[in-house]
Amino acid sequence: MTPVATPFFFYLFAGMMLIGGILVITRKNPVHSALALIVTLLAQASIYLMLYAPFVAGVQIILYAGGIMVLFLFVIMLVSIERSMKERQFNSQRVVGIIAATALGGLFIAVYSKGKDIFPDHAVRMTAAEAPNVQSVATLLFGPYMFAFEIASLLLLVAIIGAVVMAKKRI
Amino acid sequence: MGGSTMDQIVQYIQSYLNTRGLTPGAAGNMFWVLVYIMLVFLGLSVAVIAMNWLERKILAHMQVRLGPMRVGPHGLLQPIADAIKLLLKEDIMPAEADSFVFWMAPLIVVLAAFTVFVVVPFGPTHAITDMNIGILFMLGVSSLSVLGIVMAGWASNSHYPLMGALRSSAQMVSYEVAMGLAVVSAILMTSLNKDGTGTLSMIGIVQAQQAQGVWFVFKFFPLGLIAFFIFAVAMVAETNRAPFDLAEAESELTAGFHTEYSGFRWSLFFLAEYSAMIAVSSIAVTLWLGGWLRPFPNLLTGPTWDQAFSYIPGITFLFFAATCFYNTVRMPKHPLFRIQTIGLAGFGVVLGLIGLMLFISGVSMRIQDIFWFSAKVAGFMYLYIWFRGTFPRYRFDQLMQMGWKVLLPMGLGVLIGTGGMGLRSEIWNQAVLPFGRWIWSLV
Amino acid sequence: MTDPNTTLSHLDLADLATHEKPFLDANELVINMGPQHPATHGVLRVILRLDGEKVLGLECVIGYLHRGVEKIGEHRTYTMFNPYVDRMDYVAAVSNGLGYCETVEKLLHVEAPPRAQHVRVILTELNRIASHQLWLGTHALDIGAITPLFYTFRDREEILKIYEKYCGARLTTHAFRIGGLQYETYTGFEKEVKTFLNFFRPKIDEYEELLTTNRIWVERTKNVGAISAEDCIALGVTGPVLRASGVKWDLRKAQPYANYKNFDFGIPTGQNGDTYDRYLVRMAEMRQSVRIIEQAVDALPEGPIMAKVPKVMKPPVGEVYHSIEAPKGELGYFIVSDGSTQPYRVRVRPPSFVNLQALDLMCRGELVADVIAVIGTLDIVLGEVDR
Amino acid sequence: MESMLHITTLHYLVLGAALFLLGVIGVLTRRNVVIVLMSIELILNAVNLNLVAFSRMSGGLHGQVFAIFVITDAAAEAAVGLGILIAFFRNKETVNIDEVNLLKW
Repeated sequence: MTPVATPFFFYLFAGMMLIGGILVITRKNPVHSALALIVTLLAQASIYLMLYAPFVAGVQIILYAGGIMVLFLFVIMLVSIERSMKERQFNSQRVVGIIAATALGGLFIAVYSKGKDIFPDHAVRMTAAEAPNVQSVATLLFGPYMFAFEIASLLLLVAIIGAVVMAKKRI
Repeated sequence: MGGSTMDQIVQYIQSYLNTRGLTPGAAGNMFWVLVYIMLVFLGLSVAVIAMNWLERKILAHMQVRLGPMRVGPHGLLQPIADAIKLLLKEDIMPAEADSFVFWMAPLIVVLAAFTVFVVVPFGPTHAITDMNIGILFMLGVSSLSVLGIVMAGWASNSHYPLMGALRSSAQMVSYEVAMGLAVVSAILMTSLNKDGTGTLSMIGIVQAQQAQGVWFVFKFFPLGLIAFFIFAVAMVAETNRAPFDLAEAESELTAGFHTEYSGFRWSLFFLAEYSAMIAVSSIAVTLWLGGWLRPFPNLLTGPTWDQAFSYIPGITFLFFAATCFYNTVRMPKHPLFRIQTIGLAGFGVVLGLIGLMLFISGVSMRIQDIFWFSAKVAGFMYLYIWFRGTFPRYRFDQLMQMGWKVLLPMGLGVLIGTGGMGLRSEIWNQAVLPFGRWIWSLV
Repeated sequence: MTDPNTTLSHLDLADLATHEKPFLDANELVINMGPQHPATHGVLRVILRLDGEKVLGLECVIGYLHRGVEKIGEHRTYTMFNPYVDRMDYVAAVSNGLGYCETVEKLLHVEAPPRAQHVRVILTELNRIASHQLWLGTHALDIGAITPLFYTFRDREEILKIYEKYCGARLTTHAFRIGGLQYETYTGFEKEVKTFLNFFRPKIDEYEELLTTNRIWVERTKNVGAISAEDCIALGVTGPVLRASGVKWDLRKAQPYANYKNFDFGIPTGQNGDTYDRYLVRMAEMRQSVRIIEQAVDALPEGPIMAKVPKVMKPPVGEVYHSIEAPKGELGYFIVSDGSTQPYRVRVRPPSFVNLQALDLMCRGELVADVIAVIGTLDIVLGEVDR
Repeated sequence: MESMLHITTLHYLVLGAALFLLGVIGVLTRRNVVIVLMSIELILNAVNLNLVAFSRMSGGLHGQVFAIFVITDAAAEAAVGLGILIAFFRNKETVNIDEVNLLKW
């Protein structure tokens, strides 16, 4: 089950991701931003599939697109967005911010152009990732990364309690 | 040159037929993938139309009335008449609506509802493709439909749809948790084999049931049954059907998130609702009811039983045909009913011919899997209609309570119980016995 | 979210301004339910102030079905006005007619003959059953159970058939006349009523089987829209709503009219005054009505059906108030006569209108879905509320 | 042109970097808290993309496991962030991040 037409799909999904990302940070209406972000996330899930990471792709769809983004949309509907849409959208440090981001981009370009030789030149290697992905990930997750896994569950518990405490009117 | 290209194409098409036991997606044959997609889409559309008619008729008979009787014999053409009506209706968009989001919402819902059928296994090879993450993909994509619902509610720029959307999204997100736990306990059961690895692949799950010789609903009785029950409740909530149809509670929110939709767009929501029902029922059938396996595949083995069970699809269709002929005879003998009578008889003849075709041994062997799968799904569809005819509607807080305080703890309990039952010999040998010996040594 | 106030008229805005707004609570949402809404039983308009789904308060806007029935009464003779009262509570038209006829009879100092009284009781109690059936069906439909509606309509049809045979009309029957009845009962009337009773008794069990122990139904109705007996009395709420709160008040027993004092029947009451109790009370009332009808049919006397009433009615100068126990509560008529052929003033005390005033009290703190349940349980008919 | 048609790890890294930059620009310039939170999601996704690409390059699955941890983290972050947002909105009736300055000296 090798991916077909890899370059075509890579550029298609990369384009979707970038256009989605640009829309996220430029739209006035947060709902539109959220929808653009969903496009980005789904395109990224497809790219995960191309990278032989089906389990991550599945988690991306079910958790990010189906869970976190619904939470975002939910909150956007709870808070009134009418007023914020009429206001100025970018803050006063926007020029500085864009300059800093450009500098960071320059850094990226410098690093990648200097160090492109250390990455494999042609198509990425065929690896053990061909083996049933879910089982291998699970072996890692519940083997070497067991402690991290438990910490993550603790983090989620803390987040649940934190969110409830924060959002509830009266406890 | 042209001839050889033709040959190549023919060879490409035929090459799939030689790959035994692979789905077209797994074999990587684009032609057959497209054919399967067309077939699934066609079958699904027919199923939705049939479901529309059946729901009206069954519900009507539960409620001491007749249901549609005018369009075609016994209202058989009513869904088609409705479809034509919906297509011809004016497509209204509220003036203040966010037109792009309003336009996108039904598409997303329909896409999510149809995309899940990519991995539904109608038979060991009768699936569009078999994914390593099959069940995860199904749950993930079906959870995307909530986005469409939220978008529809928000874009309508009206209070009732907004409240419907909020209700619906909260409901679907919270019932997904219980649903996921139930699914995980079934997946855990697939790993109870020699090498101890389970699978998320839909086909793999059914094959695990075949290998273990038991439908998961009966495994570790009553654990499998409880997990199945949790899933059955959660799936009704997930598809916003009665008694969990708060999102479109007619008496409270007029029509919930699709209040402002009309005509074709509304019919897309309708289509999505019914195909989502079929989709979640397929998950339930695959996970707990043995998917495409015929009843008692391990108990009643042998060629005789195989032969006997292969007749059942044909017999079923012949029974339907006989019902049609019986009702043809019962039709009023009035000139006005002549066309309807002929139509009903014709329908019966078509059903009978299909039934006779199913007795051809090659066809019946191929069609059996699909028949058993569809029959099980049809059982769930009847359950949906039955619920709708029987139950009042839950209130929102009660619904949430049910999801978080009843189903979720139950799901966790079943998950732990399944794990414990699966590892019972290890637990006994490595934990209970050493502990007992330690206690014994202390004494 | 748009500004919630844009949907309201200036009148409502002024009204809303008087409500105290919680400090810095941006979550208050005002939504408009009706007059075109599937669950408001006609053209009731309810303006709900919500916090999320919780009801902070509500206001009923009525008058969409106002036809000036009381004013019409001042320009018709006593006889001519009789059919108009059927149009108020159109699902219990017979009870309305009974109330009006008895009021005018009181004014004229005539009394209907015993046979007429008996037939009146039979028809009125049948009407009570029909009204409760319609209430049950729509109430269950509001809560989401669609099937009981068809069951109740199937059985209500039998009652309407009896009406049709008796007086030719099914809904707005105009069954009674001042001083008695116009028509003698048709042949086989008693037998048909008895057949109906035998047919209907198991049907009540059927309804109860569908709902009474249904978990979802109980959860949806128990402790929903509870109202105390004191509040009921303070607001003037009557009928099953009052009885469900534990007050044993039924005009058929308290101030017997027609010849109800000759019949043996109980007054079902509840304890909690919640929606479930009101449901139980109404179900029990149907059983009691069956009992009354049975006794009345068995003891149906022979004799005239019309008292001596002048062709041109000119009641003596004076005023009279008479009330009966309609299916929905106390239905009262206040008629002032100036000695002419037309009443000087007709005032109707409709049970639905008074009961509706309790809606705000019953709904505060409940959820939106409960508002629907409470509107259903109050059993209002907008024709009667708006008159 | 040849390099355009062979998708190497570098392609994924450049894509990740671009997404990261978009996220940074969003965080630094937008005033709406919701969109700032979404930009943070963009940044986390860019990181995830790199992790998975590296995992593909090195042949192991450790990168994918890390990506799963990052997604978990993102879920926790979104929940708490949106909780804070709701509390903030309830107090100030705005979603403007410039007005979150109670702790500013």
